[in-house]
Amino acid sequence: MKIMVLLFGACREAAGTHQWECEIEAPADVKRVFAATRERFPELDRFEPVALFAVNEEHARADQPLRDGDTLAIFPPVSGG
Amino acid sequence: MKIMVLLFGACREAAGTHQWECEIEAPADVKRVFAATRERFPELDRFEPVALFAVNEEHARADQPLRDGDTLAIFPPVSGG
Amino acid sequence: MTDMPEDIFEITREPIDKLGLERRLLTSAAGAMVTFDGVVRDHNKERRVVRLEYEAYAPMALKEMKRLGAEVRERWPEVERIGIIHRFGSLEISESSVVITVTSAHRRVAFEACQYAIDRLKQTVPIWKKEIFEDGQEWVEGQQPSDFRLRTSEAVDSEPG
Amino acid sequence: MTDMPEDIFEITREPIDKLGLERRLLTSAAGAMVTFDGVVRDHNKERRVVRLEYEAYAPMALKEMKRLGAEVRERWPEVERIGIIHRFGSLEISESSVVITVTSAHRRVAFEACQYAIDRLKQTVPIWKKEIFEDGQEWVEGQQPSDFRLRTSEAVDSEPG
Repeated sequence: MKIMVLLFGACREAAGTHQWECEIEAPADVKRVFAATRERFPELDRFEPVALFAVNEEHARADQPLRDGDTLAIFPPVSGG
Repeated sequence: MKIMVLLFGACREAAGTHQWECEIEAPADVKRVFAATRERFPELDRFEPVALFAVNEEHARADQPLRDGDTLAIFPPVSGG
Repeated sequence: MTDMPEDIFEITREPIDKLGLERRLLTSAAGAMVTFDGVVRDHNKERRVVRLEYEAYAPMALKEMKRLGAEVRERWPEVERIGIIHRFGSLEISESSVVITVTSAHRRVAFEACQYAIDRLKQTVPIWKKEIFEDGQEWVEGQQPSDFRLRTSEAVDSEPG
Repeated sequence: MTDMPEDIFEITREPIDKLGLERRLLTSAAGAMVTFDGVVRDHNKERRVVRLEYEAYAPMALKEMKRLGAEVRERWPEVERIGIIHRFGSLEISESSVVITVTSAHRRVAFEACQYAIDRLKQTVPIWKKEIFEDGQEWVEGQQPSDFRLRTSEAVDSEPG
């Protein structure tokens, strides 16, 4: 299955890209795709303890299952305002 | 001695005037001039329990002494804002 | 009572220039600006209000507004700027009667100081308002101040009427 | 998540039209309007800031702002209107990054709801800022959210790196 992965803020900057398409075998969840993303962009390893996630534009926990075609956003804690 | 008495808000409206000059024998304090003012404008009697005062543009208590030429303002609790 | 030269205290018959007030108060050290805008609403306790009439003891009101500004700065030294403009005269629905703006580096101080300022203004600044209804009018009753400086009625009460 | 049609939620690259926002939110039932304006300040922890760069996950940020508005209305049913505009892109000193306006009949609700909204926005709305100093740049570190909905790191921690 294919997951569109979006990166934001310091994660985007560290990876050097805003997005990539992750091919992964089902069943997958957020943390497996995050692991695959870190494998592809080892610069993201340092975000492992702090990263937050969103699936299809909704905040999500690391154990949330993913379906083919989902969009997973990976980002550091927000700092807007 | 002469005290300039100013009336505001519902006190002004009840008395039908914004100010009057009160002639009173020394020594005088706020409550004596207030009493003289109520004598002159009996419509002010109903404000006796609630009225507040200012002497020369500063909040004042009823027992504050007055000097010739002072300005005494008499008014209900404020309701600005 | 010393007022900081950059703070703004005004009492005016003209409509309040809120944006202008905010612009004049905004400094490069400010990270937060909180503004309270008191506007005339169309009802009070289920009764329809047509307009409000504000009466001020103008010179004393200005003094008290400056005193309030100094008091705010004493309580919150982190306040960057404070500005208070109160209007008087006849005000239509949705017109501003008072605008208070506080700036500071961080938002918490600006919120607290601004809320304190309007709470306090309603106790100490000599301004009165009358509600004009479709079928009558009525002075709004202010609260007896809790502040010792302003509490005078005990002394009066002890005198014969 | 239902957003009240009269509330305003926007995310924009353009300067925020604060006065316009306030005008659009002002209804005749409102007696109090409280506005928080977050502006870029020229320093952070003693270090001189030249400008800020805001990055947003725009469609999700808009959803979260609407959700926040609904949450505010649930907590404070007396809120008359709420509006939130967040800007992104490059912002100079004293420019507004976010403006939140709340109106209500009485001031207490407007103050509380406005302060809650900015506190919450800083936890839930996916926007990030980078400080540009004279001699470098640095992402501002956000707080780990206290909200269970957002807390995810435990689960990640339990996996081998």
